Amino acid sequence: MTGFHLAADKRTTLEEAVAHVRDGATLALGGGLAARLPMALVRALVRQGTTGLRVVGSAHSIDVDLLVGAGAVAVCEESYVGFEQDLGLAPAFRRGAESGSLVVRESSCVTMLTQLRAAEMGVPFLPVRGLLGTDLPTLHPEWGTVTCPFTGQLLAAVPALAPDVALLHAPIGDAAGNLHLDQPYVLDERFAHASRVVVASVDRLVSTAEVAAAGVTVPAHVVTAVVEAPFGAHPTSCYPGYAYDRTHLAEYVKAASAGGDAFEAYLDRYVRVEEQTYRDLTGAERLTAWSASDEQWQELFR
Amino acid sequence: MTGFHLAADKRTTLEEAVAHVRDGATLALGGGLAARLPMALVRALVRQGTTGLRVVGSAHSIDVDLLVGAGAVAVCEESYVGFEQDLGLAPAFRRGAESGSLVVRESSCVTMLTQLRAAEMGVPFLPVRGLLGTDLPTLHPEWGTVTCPFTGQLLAAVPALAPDVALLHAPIGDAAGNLHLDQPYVLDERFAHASRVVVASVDRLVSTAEVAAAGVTVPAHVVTAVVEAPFGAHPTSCYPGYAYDRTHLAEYVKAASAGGDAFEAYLDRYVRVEEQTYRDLTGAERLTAWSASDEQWQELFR
Amino acid sequence: MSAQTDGRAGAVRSTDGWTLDEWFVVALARTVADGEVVFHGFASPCAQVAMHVARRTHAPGSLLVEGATYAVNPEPAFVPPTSNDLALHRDAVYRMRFEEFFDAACRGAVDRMFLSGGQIDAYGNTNVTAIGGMPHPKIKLGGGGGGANISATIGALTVWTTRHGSGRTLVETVDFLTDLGHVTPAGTRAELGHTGGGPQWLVTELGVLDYTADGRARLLATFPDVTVAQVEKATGFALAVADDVGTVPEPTPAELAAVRDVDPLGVRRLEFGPSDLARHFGPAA
Amino acid sequence: MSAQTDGRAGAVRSTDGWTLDEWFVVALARTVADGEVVFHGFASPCAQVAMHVARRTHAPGSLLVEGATYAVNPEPAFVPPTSNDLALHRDAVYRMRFEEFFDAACRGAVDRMFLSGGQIDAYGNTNVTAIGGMPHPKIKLGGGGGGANISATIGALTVWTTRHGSGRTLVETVDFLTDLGHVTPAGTRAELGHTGGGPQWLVTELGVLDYTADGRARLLATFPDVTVAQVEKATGFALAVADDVGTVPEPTPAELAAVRDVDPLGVRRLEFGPSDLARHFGPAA
Repeated sequence: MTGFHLAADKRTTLEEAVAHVRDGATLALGGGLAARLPMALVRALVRQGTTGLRVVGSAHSIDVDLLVGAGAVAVCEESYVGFEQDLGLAPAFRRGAESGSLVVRESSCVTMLTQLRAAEMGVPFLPVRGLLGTDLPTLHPEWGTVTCPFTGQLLAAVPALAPDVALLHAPIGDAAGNLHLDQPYVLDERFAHASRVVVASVDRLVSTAEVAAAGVTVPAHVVTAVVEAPFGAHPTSCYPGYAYDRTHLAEYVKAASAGGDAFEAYLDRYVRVEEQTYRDLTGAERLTAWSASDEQWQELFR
Repeated sequence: MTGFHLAADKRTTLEEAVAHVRDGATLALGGGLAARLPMALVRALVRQGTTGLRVVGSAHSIDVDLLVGAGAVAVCEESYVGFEQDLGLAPAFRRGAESGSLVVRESSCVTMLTQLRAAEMGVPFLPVRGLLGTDLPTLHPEWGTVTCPFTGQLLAAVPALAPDVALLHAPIGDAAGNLHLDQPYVLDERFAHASRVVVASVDRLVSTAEVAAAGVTVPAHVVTAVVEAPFGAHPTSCYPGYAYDRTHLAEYVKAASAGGDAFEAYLDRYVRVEEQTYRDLTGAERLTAWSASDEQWQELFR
Repeated sequence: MSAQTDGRAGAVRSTDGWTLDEWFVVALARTVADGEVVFHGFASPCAQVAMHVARRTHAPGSLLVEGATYAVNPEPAFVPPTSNDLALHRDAVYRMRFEEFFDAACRGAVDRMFLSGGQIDAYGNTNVTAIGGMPHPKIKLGGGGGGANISATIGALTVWTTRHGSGRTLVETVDFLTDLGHVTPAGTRAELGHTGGGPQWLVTELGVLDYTADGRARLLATFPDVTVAQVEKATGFALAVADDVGTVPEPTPAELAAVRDVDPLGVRRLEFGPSDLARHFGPAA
Repeated sequence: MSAQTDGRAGAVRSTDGWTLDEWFVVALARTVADGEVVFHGFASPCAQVAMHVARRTHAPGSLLVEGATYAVNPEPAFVPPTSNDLALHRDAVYRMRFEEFFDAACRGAVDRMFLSGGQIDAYGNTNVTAIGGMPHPKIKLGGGGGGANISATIGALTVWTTRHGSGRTLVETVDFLTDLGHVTPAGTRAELGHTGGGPQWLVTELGVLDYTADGRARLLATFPDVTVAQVEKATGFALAVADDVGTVPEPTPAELAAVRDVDPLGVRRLEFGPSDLARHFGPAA
């Protein structure tokens, strides 16, 4: 499905990195919920003006919502998009789905995992538990069923899914693309092995020895390009560096809920700018305080 | 397929540990080739007088050969049994296969992996690449084929395989059964999750904090019993503790090749004794010298 | 309500009162049996807190998989309002990989999952995808996570909602069937080949329900400020009612202390509307 | 032969001679193209040494997966006589998991694998299971590891044997077909749906062969002490012979130095019989 990427130095800029994402591509976004989302890359993608994406993955939030709001997404195939009980439904995603401008082919975590595993294992399909009796298959003409050749049991079956590009964010990585992640890895490992192109941003580019000492989670040979982007997951968390920015996320949700000019103003202020400007505006540095004490950590969530 | 094992203290003796292995059981052996094989448990199994085993796994050596020689095995379903170019074919395994006393249903690494994955994933079968056109399926009436519901392609298919018991060896573990392994893990992780019962021996029983600091490879909740057995992988290696005992392996191969009284004498001297006696007889301590220098390491292989 | 403490953080005297959100979490916690392997999904603060309460009270031998981090038996100092946060890993010796948890759930090694939904029918089928159905939703909900797979295979489900009283949550027919109850339009679990046991408990802000042999929700107990008639009125399907409907057993001081200790930020309260947050019980009420 | 060195361990002067085992490994190494992802299985000392020689000479950009440890691009100080040994991880930044490697091989991300066999037919099908076939083997060999799967999917195969001269290795029909060549009794690779390219090179202690368009082995070059007639006599199938059969190109000093540096224990020699170990070439012969 995918060959390895053997260049020794894969460092590049955000702009060049997201040039791997063509209009209409199937795009996997790393991280999960409001943790370790590849937000600097997502913002660069919005600046690039990409359209027609099919985004695939498990449970996501501002990454997908921002891309939908910016008009980059044609089809959404995640298992969840939202801000949990904290900030509620995903405004742009919801508006797109309800207006019909966004096609939502909702998936489920195990089903997405199984499709990626099929690509990773080099088989055209895999059987998967569940799904039968639910309405999810009505959104997926490409799914089917298979009869177990041994037990005769009918099971759901799904085709292999190899994303064109995966965007991942890691706390540290080296020039060759070796990445260290902290758990949970969510689907990042599977995206890395199943996707044709893997573009990674890292909070800090470090020596190979430093990544090796921390433990290589995603090996260089599956990574196509790597970009240093400090606070590159902000406003989502990327521990051990920084926590979730509840204030900024609330500001985003408010703008996205209002839509129109308010959303454009958000884009102008935070997305259509240099990342350095974004970091300064959001005061992302303050989120490193989580590690000082449990009290300071809790304060970030109040 | 398998429930978790939640007891807080799973420490036991070699004898009680192998009592989990009933005559006729499907048995998975951890480690690979001549590294990290669960030899103390295998020796205890021979002492127990178990018979009729179906052994399953990838590439193995003295573990399988000793069990075959001792009459414990009815069916062998490994991808390789031997001592590589160093000490050659596996004597007891070979004799069993050639005499017809042992049924060899040879498997292959990916096929075995796929069958374990099916059990782990809770599906009754999985498709797998290759096999078609080879003669391996002639040894496996339980394998079959499946047509991809999407591409129409015919693929090999194999049923889920959940071993009754897996025997694993780890350098360190805690009383609850958390195990740390060094790479390569071979199939140990898959055995741990796919098997009904997992019995582990460890060179050193340590605190939970020490295992956690090293990294938990196999979590306590899939482990049924744990036994402290210093040099428990000997005469195979268990780094970082000790290297491969080429001298002892050669002695084994010589005895197994001769068979009859010579093999019985090996069993009497090394297997039908206390593990402490075995360690003293084999001088296993000297194998820790590998870490002193590359020169001393090389000397162990001359 | 301001919880009076006896000097130790989170501990309460038995003479204190308690709020509905606390009691609700305790009722959820009691659906966990000791020795079970239990899991909640994301966006589930009440279930999240309840699992820790169970482990700290009557179910110390349960194995808790912290949803979205897959950390095993962590001891968080607080529950943050987002489910994939390092705060939830605290003191966990092991964190499952994503696929490791879901494989375990698919093969039947997980005993209980907590599930909620924007709509829930009599059989415990839930809709977390879209009010008004797809592809033309009236309200697009977040989505079901892994529920469409593992609701089929996990040993037992505790279903909950904090919006029973709205009259729009317990419905005759879900607009979209995301997670599996006992009987779907395509057949029963057995007919569909699903290995899990399905919904066992339904806990709502009005009361506690179980499921009859034919797989339909049955009212067992109400909170003391709720009548059976109110529950029936709020329920969109013909509701089975036990012969001896009682009151939900009161929380013990230990249970209340556990709720308050686990959840100092009160994330459980995010699931309730203002009128339910105002419900107060007990001696100090 | 005792290698003269110029003072640096493993380096040799161009006036030194070399042995067949060294030359054989060099010939194997040359089948690796720069930039390829290459793998050997266990019980394969010659292939194991050859991959490191390739990386240290003409193919520095290849990615080497050290068989049975799955370590990526290690720099071992020596090659031990067993394939799953920590000595083979040296300086590797990354070690694949077992399933990670095999998945990559199955999906086509691995470009080349080295394969041997007790029997090899004209199409490169190999038997590493049993002389005399199964279930009644005359000689039960060790078994095929993962070859029955990944010989179907890996980009190209380098097949080798050090027992061509026995007359019993290159055979008309393998007694048991363990690993896939170009054409099997059940059909071609294309007919069977296999995605890999199959055997590309066959290196033996007599010479170097490639494969014709119809998938049969063809002699390209012999070692200088071997005639074409000897090769034909030792081959159990009708052997295609290239129009311009030459001599296997001599090893360079750098290649010989790499062989000796990588393999100070001489594990490559374990694959050869005494008469082949005595074969010596070059100026000092």
